[in-house]
Amino acid sequence: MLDENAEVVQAGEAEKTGAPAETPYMDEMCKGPWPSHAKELKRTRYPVMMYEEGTRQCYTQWGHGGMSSVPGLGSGAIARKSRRPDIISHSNLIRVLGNPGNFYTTKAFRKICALTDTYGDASLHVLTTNSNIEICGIMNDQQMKAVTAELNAMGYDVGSAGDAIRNIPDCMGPALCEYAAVDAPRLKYFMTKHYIDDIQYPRFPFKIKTKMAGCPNDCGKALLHGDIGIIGVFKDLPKVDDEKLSAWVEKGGNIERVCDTCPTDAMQWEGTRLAIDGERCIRCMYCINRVPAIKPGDDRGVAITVGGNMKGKYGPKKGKVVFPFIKAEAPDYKELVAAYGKICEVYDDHGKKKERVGDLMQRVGFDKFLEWCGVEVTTMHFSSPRRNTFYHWHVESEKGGTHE
Amino acid sequence: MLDENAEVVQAGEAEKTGAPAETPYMDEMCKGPWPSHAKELKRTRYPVMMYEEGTRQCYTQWGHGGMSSVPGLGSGAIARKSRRPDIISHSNLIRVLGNPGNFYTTKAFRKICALTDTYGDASLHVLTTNSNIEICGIMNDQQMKAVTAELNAMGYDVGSAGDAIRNIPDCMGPALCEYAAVDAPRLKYFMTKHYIDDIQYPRFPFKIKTKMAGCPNDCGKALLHGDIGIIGVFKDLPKVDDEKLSAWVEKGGNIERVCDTCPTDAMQWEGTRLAIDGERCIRCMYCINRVPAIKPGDDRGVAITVGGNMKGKYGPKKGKVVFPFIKAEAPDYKELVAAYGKICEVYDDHGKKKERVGDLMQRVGFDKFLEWCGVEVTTMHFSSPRRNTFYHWHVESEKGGTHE
Amino acid sequence: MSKIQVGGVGVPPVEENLPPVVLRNYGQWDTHEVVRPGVIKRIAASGDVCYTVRTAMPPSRISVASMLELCDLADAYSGGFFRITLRNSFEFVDVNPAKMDELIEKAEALGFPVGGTRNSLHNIMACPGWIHCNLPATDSPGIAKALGDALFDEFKNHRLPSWLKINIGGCANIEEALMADIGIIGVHRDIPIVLEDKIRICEQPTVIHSCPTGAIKPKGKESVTINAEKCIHCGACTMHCEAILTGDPKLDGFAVSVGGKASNTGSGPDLGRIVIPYLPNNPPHWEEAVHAVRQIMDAWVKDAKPDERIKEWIHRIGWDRFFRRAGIKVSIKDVDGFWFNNEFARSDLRFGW
Amino acid sequence: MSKIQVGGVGVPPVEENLPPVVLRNYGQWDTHEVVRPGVIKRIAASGDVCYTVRTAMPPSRISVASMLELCDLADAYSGGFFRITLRNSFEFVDVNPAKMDELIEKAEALGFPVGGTRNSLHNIMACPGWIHCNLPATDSPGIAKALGDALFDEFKNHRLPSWLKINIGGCANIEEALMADIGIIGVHRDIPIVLEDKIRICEQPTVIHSCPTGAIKPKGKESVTINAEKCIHCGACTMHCEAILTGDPKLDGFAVSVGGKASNTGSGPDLGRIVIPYLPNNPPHWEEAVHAVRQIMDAWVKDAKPDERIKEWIHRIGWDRFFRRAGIKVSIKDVDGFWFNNEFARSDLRFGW
Ligand code: SRM
Ligand code: SRM
Ligand code: SRM
Ligand code: SRM
Ligand code: SF4
Ligand code: SF4
Ligand code: SF4
Ligand code: SF4
Ligand code: SF4
Ligand code: SF4
Ligand code: SF4
Ligand code: SF4
Repeated sequence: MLDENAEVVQAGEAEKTGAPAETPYMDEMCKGPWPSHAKELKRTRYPVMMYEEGTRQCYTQWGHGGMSSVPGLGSGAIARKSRRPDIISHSNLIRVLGNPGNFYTTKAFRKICALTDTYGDASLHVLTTNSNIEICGIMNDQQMKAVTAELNAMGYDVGSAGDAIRNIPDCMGPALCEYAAVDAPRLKYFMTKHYIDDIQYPRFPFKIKTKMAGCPNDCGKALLHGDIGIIGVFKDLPKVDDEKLSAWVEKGGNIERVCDTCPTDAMQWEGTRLAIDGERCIRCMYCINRVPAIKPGDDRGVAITVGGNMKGKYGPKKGKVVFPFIKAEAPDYKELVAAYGKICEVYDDHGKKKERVGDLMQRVGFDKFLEWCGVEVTTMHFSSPRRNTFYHWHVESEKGGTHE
Repeated sequence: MLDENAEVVQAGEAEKTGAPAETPYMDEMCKGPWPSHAKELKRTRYPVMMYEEGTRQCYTQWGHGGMSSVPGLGSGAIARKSRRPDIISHSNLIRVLGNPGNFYTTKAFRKICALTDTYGDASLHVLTTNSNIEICGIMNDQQMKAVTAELNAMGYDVGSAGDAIRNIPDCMGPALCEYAAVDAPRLKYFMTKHYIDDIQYPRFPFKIKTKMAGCPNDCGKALLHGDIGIIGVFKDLPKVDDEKLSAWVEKGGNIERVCDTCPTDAMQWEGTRLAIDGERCIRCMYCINRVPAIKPGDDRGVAITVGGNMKGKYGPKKGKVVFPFIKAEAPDYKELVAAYGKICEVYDDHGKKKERVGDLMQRVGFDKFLEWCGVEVTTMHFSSPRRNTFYHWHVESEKGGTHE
Repeated sequence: MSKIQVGGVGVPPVEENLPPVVLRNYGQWDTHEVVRPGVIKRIAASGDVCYTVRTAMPPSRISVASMLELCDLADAYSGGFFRITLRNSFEFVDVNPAKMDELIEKAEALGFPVGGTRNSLHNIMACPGWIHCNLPATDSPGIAKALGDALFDEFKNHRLPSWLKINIGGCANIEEALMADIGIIGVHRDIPIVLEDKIRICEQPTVIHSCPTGAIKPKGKESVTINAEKCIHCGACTMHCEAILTGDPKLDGFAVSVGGKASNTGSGPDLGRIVIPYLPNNPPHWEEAVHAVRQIMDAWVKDAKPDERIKEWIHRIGWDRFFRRAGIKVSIKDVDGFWFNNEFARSDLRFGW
Repeated sequence: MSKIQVGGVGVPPVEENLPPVVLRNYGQWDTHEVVRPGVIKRIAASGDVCYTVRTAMPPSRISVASMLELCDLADAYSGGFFRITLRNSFEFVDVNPAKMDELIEKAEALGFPVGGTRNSLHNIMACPGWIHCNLPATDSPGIAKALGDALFDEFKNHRLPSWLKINIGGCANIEEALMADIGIIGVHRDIPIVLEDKIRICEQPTVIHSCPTGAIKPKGKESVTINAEKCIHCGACTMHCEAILTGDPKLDGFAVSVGGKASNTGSGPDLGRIVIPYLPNNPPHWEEAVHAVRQIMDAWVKDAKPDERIKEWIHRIGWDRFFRRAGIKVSIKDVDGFWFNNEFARSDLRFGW
């Protein structure tokens, strides 16, 4: 599949062959206080003239690429051709699924570094926007397989390319965060194990990006750009510890300003007691973020959104609420798996080739999509009810009636 | 064109022929305090069994209809077939263009009544949603022509059907209203005279409804459902008469509540003086409507909106601002005519058959439409700038470039 | 008989139909006051005063006989001047205040109730429906009459939080309804019927093209079939082809919308939203329509701040609570599934459980 | 060499990578405090405390050598534990506060500045751009570096009104940018180039189908042409066919967006809007990008209320004033002309002249 005997022309090597390997653009970008990718590349065997020339010409020197299917390997390989065979013929990379909560130990990471040095060009992408680590500069299939095997041996895996379920990023959740309404890292672990075949063997119309966040602060931006977003929510009201709150106010906490800024005017500070109006509060997290004595409620679950993506056929679209509240309970996360599975199935059954799930929804109508998902509609499903009277009525006798 | 020798079976006549002419549904609808259309119909020669049967069957008894082209007559005739030849064969009507500000004298109206009685069935539609008077129950072309000739003789005209510029309704404007920023009735008079040929001779892809209102209160709902909306606006700030205002406050006027409700928090009552923050005020009319001492500003003109319609191809759509501010100055309303004419021309040139102008905008893109109209874009043209990076760039060398 | 003029007459000059006081103070009106429901007093900078008296009008049709009776009143009480408002109310212009009570009494005796200003129910707008059109899914005039009767006291009093405007359209064409505080729109639920024996008379490609969802396919060279899965019951084909009729009337009915508003005040203009997707036709008293409107109106009256229109009320409380408070059941039919569905789906988690 | 596992390994268990204090207090964290830029102190219900120290990371690529240096620091100062945040910051987890200053000094000496919490510039996100991709219209890493240098003080201080997140994407594919307070997105302005000699290698129907505007038409059975009038430069075809390349690089550049936000607080989540449609590529210092970001940032800093993010600021002042205050010229390229243009056109007269 991939060219196994590629030649690599390095800046250094070019020098040896007499051609000047000057990198004035990269040199400029090595200066300054911000961490420099140019400096980093120069510490590796990455073919720096590819980037230097790109920068000089204001045009990438890389050629076509994308998921590469390496026999026996999952979907984690990205092949990349070069347009400059005089510098390098190609350069591939492998995506290592990110850890739950993106916590790492130096022990494991040193191993990843060693693999990158052995099989790649000693450069890493830490982290992709979808929370993977990319081991870069791998030149052939054998090396890909070797890296994968060694990763597997240490309990890591590759995947997340092509028309598969991609890696499922999460936030640190309850591991470090006081706001988490769902245990995002454990859910990530479960989901990855549960869907590992779909992560490694692409079979969908197009990619499925599943993004998670522990609470409506949505540090995972799951609603905005998840084909499927899984976000911790609570249904009851924020919990107020009035005693702690009074102490906080005593110490200078400005509760009036928080009450003023609540987007629905739901809060009333009564001197020693904070009243939250259940008819107004929309569980937006604002007060919880500002006041240590206010916490998410106890009736917790996840909301599942569908259809966020940035390009697709119609341009950027936010995700839409499909399951406003379902339980996410270990060990089997039954309800969640049922809902998530349903969405993937509907997409698989109805999506056209290279059609993101959000575009499918746009094409067939949001109502149709909800129907396929077997969802019972609530006000949580719309920002407003519809404006037009057009509706696909399907009444029993809807077949061309008769008239008196 | 129309069947000139139609037979009319009236409730009364049916009785004569032995069939019972009972109208239990209409009788029921004659009761109660609200003015009754059933009672009205019974005072005319309208074929009441058509409505009675419609009501009984819950199904209209009328057949196909629409603009009828009566040779020599403009576009004001609506023909209507019947599905019940046993009751009546057909029944047509004629649209009489509404008066400026919809002011009438009994003298002229008695004449219209007489015409309706002579040539029609003695029933009128006062007023259509597009501010026409319809003379109903006319049975043949000759009668249509006769009605039209007599209307013309009294200075009235017919029109406003088919794919023409329709009647251009306006509000009472400065004739009775203290808020008017443009003289809507005089503008209506001018526009009707100026565009009379386009009102009477359909030549556009589909209908053009032009609606007017004297100020942003928009009693004409011009923005919402005008293919073209012409609405009085002012550019400077609302004018405050502080003395009058103090007097109003003295008498119990609640200026604080008005300040509180201003949607942009632009007003500050300083005891004897009202400050309006020019950086905040959006000229929404709210304070002007509530406080007699606040008036529209002096820098007046009209905004022109395009594309409001209720069905079209894509369902209900509001109009969109195309000319946010242009002068509307008698006698020739030069700027306005140029802008209005441009919109009609663009529509005429690019609209597909039976495509409303709002659907054209949706199809080709709002940017393209503005470009065709030769509009220089300002922030007044969007509720927000665009979200996607896709743009029809047309740079000189945009022809497939060359690479180093 | 005189000849039809070519070139066109247009409309009479503005001045021709204005009472002297209006002409004199044109553009000089300073303030107004609604002195009682239906009666507006306007005061000009000159000190001149002009009273107008507003009455409701029968939906869609009026007889020449009644119009002449109104003309008689106008001759007696407003110098022969009147106007028709943009909601089709009748307005006597420049009434002598001394004769006000007399005029009102006489108008009401004739069946024209005075009211419909400010914080009241305004005149109800309705299209011709079953009186004269071939497309209606419901009868706008009949519903208007039923609602007018049921809410009559609201027309005669200023006791609502703000004004209440109700518009009714017999089918999806007009949707004047969507611009009203509460709207009623006829809804077909059957697919249209193709009259096989007549279909030849229309232009087949035009008919096929008229369908927004591509539900119409050619059937041979002269007829068409309609795909029930794709049809959204918009009626465009029935408009463009004489041989296609609206479907089974037993499936016809109407939808209810709320929250239309044209003015730029408050949260600005917007079209209404459909909150009850279907109710059955039930003449002559239209109980379902009356009940639905009352349900919404009562919740609004109970809950609204002074001066708060239905749109602004919903804007403040949100749709979650609107449905709860109005006691309306939510269903999949509230979800937009057509062209603009991206605008209406929920893209946040700000739930009002 | 061991065999590739079929069935898949998945990811390591959560517990494997957590320091003991985190494991002990999992789900029991009570409050947190940002004690200085980059340093967060978390306090558990048990009274246990955990400090994290956050550093910026080089855009897109890091060398094994540098990662090993960071590992050395983690071994010395955080028991070998660290995490990578969702914005790709590096975070030492469970740092001994006594050794805090030492760690920070050493990290910064290695070139990893500590900061990027709360009301500061956070780590800048950038895709690989010219380092490794075939589609970029601009070089995200280069711009990230230029902005990071220019706004360095904002990363190290908590003196902005709220946080400032900047994301950069090399082309319209990722548009991670649209989720940031300020975003930069590569923009192609030329139509793609068809390599006539290579076009046979791709599936012609797939390529034609990939175009959202129907700009690609077949040319014979084996090639295609691109209609410049219809092309919106989205790049979909260049993705799906190896023989179609992005067009003239001299026309490439980038757009600037503002106002993205993911959280449900305040006015809720939304994608950003494009306010500068095009600026030219100008490496290595990217003056235009730096100027644009400064322009927006300065207006915001001057004008915002405490704690007000860019989205909320614009929400409060409106777009009319945003453009005036940021000193950005409005042009037709701010008007949405694609699929969702109905959402973005102005349908009211509430002008902020
Ligand atoms: C007579 C009429 C204009 C005409 O040329 O015919 C008219 C007349 C007045 N309108 Fe209107 N409006 C008239 C239809 C409308 C409409 C259209 C409609 O109802 O279908 C609207 C837009 C409706 C909407 O927004 O849904 C309309 C939106 C306004 C507003 C904005 C209200 C708001 O929600 O902010 C005002 C200002 C106000 O009342 O505060 C206004 C104010 C007024 C004032 C106070 C203006 C004045 O100085 O005289 C008039 C008396 C109002 C009243 O009825 O108490 N008028 N007005 C129309 C009477 C209709 C009727 O028979 O009831
Ligand atoms: C009389 C009137 C209703 C009323 O009670 O006021 C009316 C009556 C008819 N309308 Fe209308 N429309 C009337 C205002 C409207 C409005 C409201 C408005 O103008 O403010 C609308 C919605 C606004 C808009 O234009 O989008 C409206 C949207 C339609 C449509 C939908 C057009 C489309 O976009 O697809 C049709 C169907 C068509 O024209 O193809 C239609 C068609 C019809 C026809 C001609 C149906 C037909 O051919 O059988 C109706 C004749 C009924 C009859 O014989 O009495 N009517 N029609 C109004 C006459 C206005 C006038 O004087 O010119
Ligand atoms: C570490 C991280 C999660 C992770 O698992 O990696 C994280 C951590 C925290 N986030 Fe976040 N957020 C993280 C990315 C995000 C993102 C995504 C992004 O930036 O790309 C968002 C959504 C961004 C958006 O809305 O544009 C995000 C939206 C929030 C919010 C909502 C803010 C708002 O505008 O209302 C809060 C609440 C707050 O700070 O008031 C929050 C609060 C927090 C808290 C205070 C939670 C806690 O109790 O510890 C954490 C420290 C914040 C700080 O940096 O000062 N976090 N947070 C991410 C750090 C990124 C970084 O390196 O800077
Ligand atoms: C590495 C990464 C950028 C980064 O710096 O983080 C990336 C890199 C590429 N993306 Fe992406 N995308 C990456 C996150 C994204 C995101 C953001 C996200 O996931 O949160 C998006 C926007 C969100 C979305 O999915 O809509 C994104 C939308 C795309 C698209 C547009 C798909 C579409 O809807 O049309 C493409 C093109 C395609 O797949 O056809 C694309 C294609 C590509 C390719 C494979 C282009 C190619 O084939 O030449 C890039 C490989 C570059 C390389 O060789 O280094 N990438 N791509 C991210 C890898 C994520 C991962 O670990 O799986
Ligand atoms: S999404 Fe919520 S739970 Fe997760 S890190 Fe952010 S604030 Fe904490
Ligand atoms: S969660 Fe949000 S809406 Fe609810 S009380 Fe707190 S700030 Fe207000
Ligand atoms: S639109 Fe304005 S000017 Fe015209 S009647 Fe209404 S309030 Fe008066
Ligand atoms: S016109 Fe509207 S925005 Fe301006 S001050 Fe008055 S109420 Fe406020
Ligand atoms: S709204 Fe429909 S039913 Fe009513 S007149 Fe118009 S076309 Fe006929
Ligand atoms: S009613 Fe509308 S959707 Fe149905 S077939 Fe006719 S045109 Fe098509
Ligand atoms: S955003 Fe574009 S340029 Fe950047 S990696 Fe993705 S495809 Fe390549
Ligand atoms: S760049 Fe996009 S719009 Fe242009 S031809 Fe390619 S696919 Fe079509």
